[in-house]
Amino acid sequence: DEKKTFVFGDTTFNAENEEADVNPQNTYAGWACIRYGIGETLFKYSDDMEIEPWIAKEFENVDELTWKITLNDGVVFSNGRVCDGEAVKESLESLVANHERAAGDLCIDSIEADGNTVTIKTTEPKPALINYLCDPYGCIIDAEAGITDNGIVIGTGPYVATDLVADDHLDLVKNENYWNGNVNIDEITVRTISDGDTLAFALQAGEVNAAYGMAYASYPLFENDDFTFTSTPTSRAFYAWMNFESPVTSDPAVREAIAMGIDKESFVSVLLNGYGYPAEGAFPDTFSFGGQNLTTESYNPEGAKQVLEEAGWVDSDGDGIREKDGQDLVIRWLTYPSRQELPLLAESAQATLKEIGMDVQVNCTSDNNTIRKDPTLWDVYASAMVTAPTGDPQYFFTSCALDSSVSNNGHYHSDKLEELAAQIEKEFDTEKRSELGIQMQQTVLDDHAYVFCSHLKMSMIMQSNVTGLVAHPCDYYELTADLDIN
Amino acid sequence: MENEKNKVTVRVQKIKKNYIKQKLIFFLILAAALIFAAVFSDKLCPYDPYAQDLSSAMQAPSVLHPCGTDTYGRDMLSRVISGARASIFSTFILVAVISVFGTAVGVFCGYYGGILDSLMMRVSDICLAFPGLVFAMAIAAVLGGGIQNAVIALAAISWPKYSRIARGQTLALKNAPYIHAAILAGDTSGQIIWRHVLPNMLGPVLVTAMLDIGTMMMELAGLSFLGLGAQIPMAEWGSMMSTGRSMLQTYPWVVLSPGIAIFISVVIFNLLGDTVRDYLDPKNNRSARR
Amino acid sequence: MSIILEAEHLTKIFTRRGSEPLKAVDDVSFQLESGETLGIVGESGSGKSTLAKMLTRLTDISSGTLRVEEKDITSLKRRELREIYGTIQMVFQDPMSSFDPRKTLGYGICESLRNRGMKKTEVDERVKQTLEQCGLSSEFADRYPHEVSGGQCQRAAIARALIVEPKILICDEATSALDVTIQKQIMELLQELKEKRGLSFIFICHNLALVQEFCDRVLVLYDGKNVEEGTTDKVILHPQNEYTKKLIESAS
Amino acid sequence: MQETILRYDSVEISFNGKPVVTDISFSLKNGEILGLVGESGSGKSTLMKAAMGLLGTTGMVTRGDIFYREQNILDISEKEKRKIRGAQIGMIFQDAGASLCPIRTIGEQIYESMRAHKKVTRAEAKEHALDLFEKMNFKDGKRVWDSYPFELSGGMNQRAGIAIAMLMNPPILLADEPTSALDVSVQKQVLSEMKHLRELFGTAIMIVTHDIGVVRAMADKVLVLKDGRKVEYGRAEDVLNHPQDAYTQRLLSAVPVLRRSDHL
Amino acid sequence: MNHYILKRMLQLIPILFAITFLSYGMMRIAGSDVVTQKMENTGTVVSEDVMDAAREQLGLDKPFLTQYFVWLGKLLRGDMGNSYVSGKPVFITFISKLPATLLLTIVSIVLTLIISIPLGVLAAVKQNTIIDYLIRFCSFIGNSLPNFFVSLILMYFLAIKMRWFPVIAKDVSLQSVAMPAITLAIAMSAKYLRQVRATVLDELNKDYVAGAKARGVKFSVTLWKSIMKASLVTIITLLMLSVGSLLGGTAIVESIFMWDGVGKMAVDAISMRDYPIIQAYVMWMAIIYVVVNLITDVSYRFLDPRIRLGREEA
Ligand SMILES: Nc1ncnc2c1ncn2[C@@H]1O[C@H](COP(=O)(O)OP(=O)(O)OP(=O)(O)O)[C@@H](O)[C@H]1O
Ligand SMILES: Nc1ncnc2c1ncn2[C@@H]1O[C@H](COP(=O)(O)OP(=O)(O)OP(=O)(O)O)[C@@H](O)[C@H]1O
Ligand SMILES: [Mg+2]
Ligand SMILES: [Mg+2]
Repeated sequence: DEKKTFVFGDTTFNAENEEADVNPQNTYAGWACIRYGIGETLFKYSDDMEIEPWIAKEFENVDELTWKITLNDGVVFSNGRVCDGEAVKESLESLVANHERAAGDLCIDSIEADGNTVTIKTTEPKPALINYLCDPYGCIIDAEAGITDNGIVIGTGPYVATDLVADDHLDLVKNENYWNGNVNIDEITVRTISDGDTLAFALQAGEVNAAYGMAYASYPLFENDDFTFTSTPTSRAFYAWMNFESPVTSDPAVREAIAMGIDKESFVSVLLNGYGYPAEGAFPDTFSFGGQNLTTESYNPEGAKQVLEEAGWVDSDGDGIREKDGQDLVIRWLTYPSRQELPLLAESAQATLKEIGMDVQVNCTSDNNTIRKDPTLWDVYASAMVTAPTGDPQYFFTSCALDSSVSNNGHYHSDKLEELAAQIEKEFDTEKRSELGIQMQQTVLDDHAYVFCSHLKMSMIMQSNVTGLVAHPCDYYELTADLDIN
Repeated sequence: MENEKNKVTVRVQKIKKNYIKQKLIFFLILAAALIFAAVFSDKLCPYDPYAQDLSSAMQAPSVLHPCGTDTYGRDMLSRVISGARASIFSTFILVAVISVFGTAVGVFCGYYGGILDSLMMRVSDICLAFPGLVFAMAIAAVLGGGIQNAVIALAAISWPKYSRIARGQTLALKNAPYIHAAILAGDTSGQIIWRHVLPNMLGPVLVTAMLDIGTMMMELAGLSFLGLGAQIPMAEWGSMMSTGRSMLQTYPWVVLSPGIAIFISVVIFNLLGDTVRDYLDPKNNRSARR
Repeated sequence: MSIILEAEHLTKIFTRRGSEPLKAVDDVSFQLESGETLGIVGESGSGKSTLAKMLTRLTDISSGTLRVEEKDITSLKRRELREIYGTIQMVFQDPMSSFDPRKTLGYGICESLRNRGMKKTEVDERVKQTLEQCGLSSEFADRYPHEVSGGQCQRAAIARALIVEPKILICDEATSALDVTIQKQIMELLQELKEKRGLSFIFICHNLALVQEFCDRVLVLYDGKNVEEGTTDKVILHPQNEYTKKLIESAS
Repeated sequence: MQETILRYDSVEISFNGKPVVTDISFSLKNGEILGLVGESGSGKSTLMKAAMGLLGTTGMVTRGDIFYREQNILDISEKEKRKIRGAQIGMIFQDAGASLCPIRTIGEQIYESMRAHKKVTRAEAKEHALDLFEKMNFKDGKRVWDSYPFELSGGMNQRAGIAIAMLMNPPILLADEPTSALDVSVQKQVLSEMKHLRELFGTAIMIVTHDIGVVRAMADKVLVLKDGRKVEYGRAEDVLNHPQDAYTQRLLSAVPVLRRSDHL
Repeated sequence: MNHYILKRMLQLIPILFAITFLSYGMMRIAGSDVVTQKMENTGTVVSEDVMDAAREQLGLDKPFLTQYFVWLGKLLRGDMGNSYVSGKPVFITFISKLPATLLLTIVSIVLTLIISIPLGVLAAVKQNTIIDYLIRFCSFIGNSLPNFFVSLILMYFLAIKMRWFPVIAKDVSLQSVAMPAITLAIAMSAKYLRQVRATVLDELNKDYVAGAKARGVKFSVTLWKSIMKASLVTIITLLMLSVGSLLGGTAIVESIFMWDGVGKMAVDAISMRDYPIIQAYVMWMAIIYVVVNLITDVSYRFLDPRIRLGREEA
């Protein structure tokens, strides 16, 4: 019978996003490998962000440094090669050799393969090793078959890449040898469409069957029977960093006032068209260490005014802007345009903070990374970041909030946080790690070091005849064997 | 024959009156009105163009909000009026700077010639051959985004047009008998340029400048699209259109209001330019003034 | 009588890209005595205007020497020439285009006086005086070139040249753009000036009849060269050169 | 008695409603040469353009009629006017060179003009033209045919323009200062060729000139204009030798005359 | 002629030198580099050491002048380097994308001609009539719509409502190029239409038009044979001058219509600070600009006999 073809439009699949191809060993291209069903990792996340088996059946933490992983039987690569322990070993070894970030995360000392089991030894205790292996770079590929010039790899997923032009398109066909069920769609084209409006038109015209990454303002076009939405909260958070070296934001009252002066609810419901979640902490409620466990300020302009008043910030010259010691309460708000939510956040924060007497001056530039290294140039830095790419709370803090963090450009320091960080470093028990994660979030919230505004609601829109395309909280899994067109 | 002479045929000539002066005044008034609106935009706005009210976001045009409201619940009419300042002023300043600078360079090169002339013409070649977009983006990257920097970027690549016009005109005027007469009257070169060359080439430059106002508005809008235009939350027509473009189908007034504003001002300045050209055209003048 | 202007071996070469250099004026020498009128005739393109521009240094001299009142002005700078322009002045071929279309006639006429730092009231008085001398009422000072007739415009041009009270006046086909009645008026004006002020003229013209009536001596240019020179009667009535003969033959 | 071929009847011409020529009547017979003189701006060119329908959008004959062989040529359709222009009434412009398109060869334009009125091949047209060129004393007719206007001198262009007008052999030729751009020697040739034309084909010629000498040499009749009005109209000898009007007298006395001998 | 072309080509060298140096310099003072840029886009954090290592590998740690001359030296040996982002050879990347942009440019120029010449001539011939006003009004509309907006409108009507063209270009074909080309052509036609009108009006006022009329030549013949030919020189000048800005200005349209050309490539490269690609783009654009200008000058010689046969004016 007729071939089933499927076209997927994506605004983010491009070299700029470090997804020039589908080779998991090339920076972030693993995201494309796993999203488009070419590669699979040893374990995956469930909808509750719990570890689940995938290529691997189970793991055993033999000791602090040794992990034994047992693979499922009958897993084969799309080229027919059996994916056994040896193949996994080859894949991981080549990963560690080629991918610096992976090498740093995994700290692998040695790998041994024996039939369907793989034993990994790490150089230091790595409580989150299995989580790291779920990162898209962990896609198991046939290292023997190698990588083509344009970055195509052989994986175990339901689809096989046949053609790839960076920033333009990726062609996939059904993996006839798929080990884990029946694949419904015969051919898939993933089109990179960098302009959200073009994508919206293409979806309207029926040129793409499903789309990811449109402007929120286009969503109402599809809120009808012809289209279906699939949405889920993710750990991508939009949040503001405070600069502790700035004379203004080093004042705790100012930070508290900012936290109270941002209207997260309205931001999400109006500006994001409801496609987002107001954030409490760094992680969404789907995580066991999510925001439901935290206490933080809600939108309270009157309260914010009072806090400022008490700290001596008063508007004495009647221009609507408060001042203290002759200095105006000016907030230099640094952000960047490549995430459409950030300018929206900046503009709305600007208005709500104005009401409590702050003059927010927005600098929205793609050059933000250079600027934020110089703490004299900004007061608040609003950015978007995947806070728990591995489903674990530690990553966020080690990368941003500690003395040793590379990105701690606001020079935030908390003795308490340092102590908790030291604990989580050594903690292997998942529940205890969660607990520590909650304490750490509460610590930074109490210091008002960050204001977490919202979490991304990852949404895909499809023609109503598409089934099996479901948004996943970790953002990794998009095109699966379940995908079908009726 | 004799009889026929008595019956003289009389034909009535339909006189097409040349309303150039009236037209010129009319468009000058319209342009003045636009500039007035730009200068006094604060006073003319029915609402604060920056006051957000998320609860009344995306309202369709109504009596309260004749142009509707935007995503932030800001009154579009007020934003369009207040956008006149940024849009019209920035294009005005831009066009003024490039036309004055470009003309100065062109006159200088054309009048004195020599090495300096060849050198400046090479420089303008380079500016013309340099992809404008790269230039604009590089400037934006060096100086940061924002309307001023977009204006700087556009200025840097647009001046050669004027210097070419001015140079050509100067070369043509340089040998006019009245320039020779001025030399005999003992004018210095500076006096000749100031008294005779500049006034006589003003026409083409002025007309190009008028037409450029529309072009530059478009260019600024294009830069806004690339994220190099006005900064948040400044109301500027180009960036309003660019940020509102996703709402074309859902909330069309958000993108159409600034669009219409651009259209109206482009039309006014274009027509003004055309009329100025007609007015300066000696063919029209002779009959009009005699 | 003294020699007021002396040209020795004047040559003008135009070089053009991609073609042979052109000798527009080729080794022309002559002298002009004060109070004398020298006619220059020749067919179109023979270098008459170029010679006139060389004499006023509006174009550079390729080689030769030019002296005005015994002063060598061959290679003076533009700035140094300003003084000479008090002695030597010129009336251009086409009166309309010799006035800036955007300035009044008065502006053009008084420009030289203003440049010499004369006071405004004094300037106005002089402009009025000179205009009247040239047969125009003072209200013409406020008119623009396109608002006056060709004859009026040419008179204003003469007024402009005379206002600095020069000793030499070069007229480059000053009447050929005008019709005969106006031409006659202007000739009468020039004649009057010659008699009253003792002005020296260089009178470029292709109308031999006018030359005959007005000039003391004639110089015939052909292809940039001075082919014949002598008193008017001698040249016109008894031409020696072949070309001169042909010219006179066809003129009658 | 020769046939009257062109007749102006109480003509008034206005630009933008302002009359610049008023109440002019005269007629032109077969083979007759009419000299039109008067100060500049008196309406000489305008009179000619009126017959050709070249007054532009602002000008119009507001009173009177112009007859070509009893046909009123003011009130006919543009298509019929086109048939008359060139073929019946030819015109030579003051600056004939400028009336040629600068970027097409003389030959192309001659051929184009002839084609507008009759079926001729390029070769026939060329043959015809070269023939006339020769008569007009062009040294190298073939070269002229293949030349662009800018490749010819002003005098050559003028002659080419005259040649094009005469090629169609129109019964009437309107010549607006045809020789004032020319050297005196070339001037002579052109005028004699025009005279020759009249002798050969009986062409009627209306010629505008400032040069009274030309009028004296060529014209049968003279019309003197001033400020758009007729000052004097009559046989050439009468007008030139016994001018009645003060203006004509002034005009004639202003003409400088070259003395060829020592006696006055 | 050959001599002339050779001379023009030699003039290109200093221009290229200046332009590449300028762009190198500007990109350098623009701060940030490909390494930081990459990091930011992925929203993750990498240690300073790793970034420095990456910089060293790309030679970004060397002084600016050294970098430029290394690049220049390689270029002279025919090596344009590899993209910092994709790692692929710049030359191949560029050449593979150039045809798409050239097609887009050419089609939009042809469209511009098809629209602007007849309308411009019509408006001139019917000066100050309702037709003239109508045409000019349309040109104002075309002049006041930013091209990103025109693309949206076209997509909405031609692709969604009419279904004539696909929203996204699937291949480099005429059907796919239609909408981006129309977008570019609309703005250009609006401009050129007015230029054509002005030029034709100028020509109409010349004496030779009256001359032809006096000879009984049909107006349409004069219009097409003389007036158009004379106007063509001006029109070609305008068009050729705009090829430069067009080649650079396709970026927005290219990225909206997913037209995989060099404009889009350049925008991406600039935001990523991918110096080798930017350099190649700047250099090629300059070459194309100069070559196009040369072609223009040469084509004058064919169109205008005054230039072909006559001497240049002094
Ligand atoms: N600026 C110039 N550059 C090149 N050639 C020139 C220039 N000016 C004049 N010529 C040439 O020099 C020659 C003499 O020109 P000039 O104007 O002096 O002639 P003329 O005798 O005044 O003629 P006419 O009676 O037509 O005014 C001509 O061949 C002309 O083409
Ligand atoms: N298109 C026009 N619009 C308005 N007035 C015009 C137009 N053409 C000519 N005139 C006027 O008509 C009058 C007669 O002009 P015309 O050209 O016929 O004079 P002319 O006798 O030929 O003069 P010349 O000897 O200078 O050629 C002049 O006053 C002129 O200003
Ligand atoms: Mg001359
Ligand atoms: Mg005339």
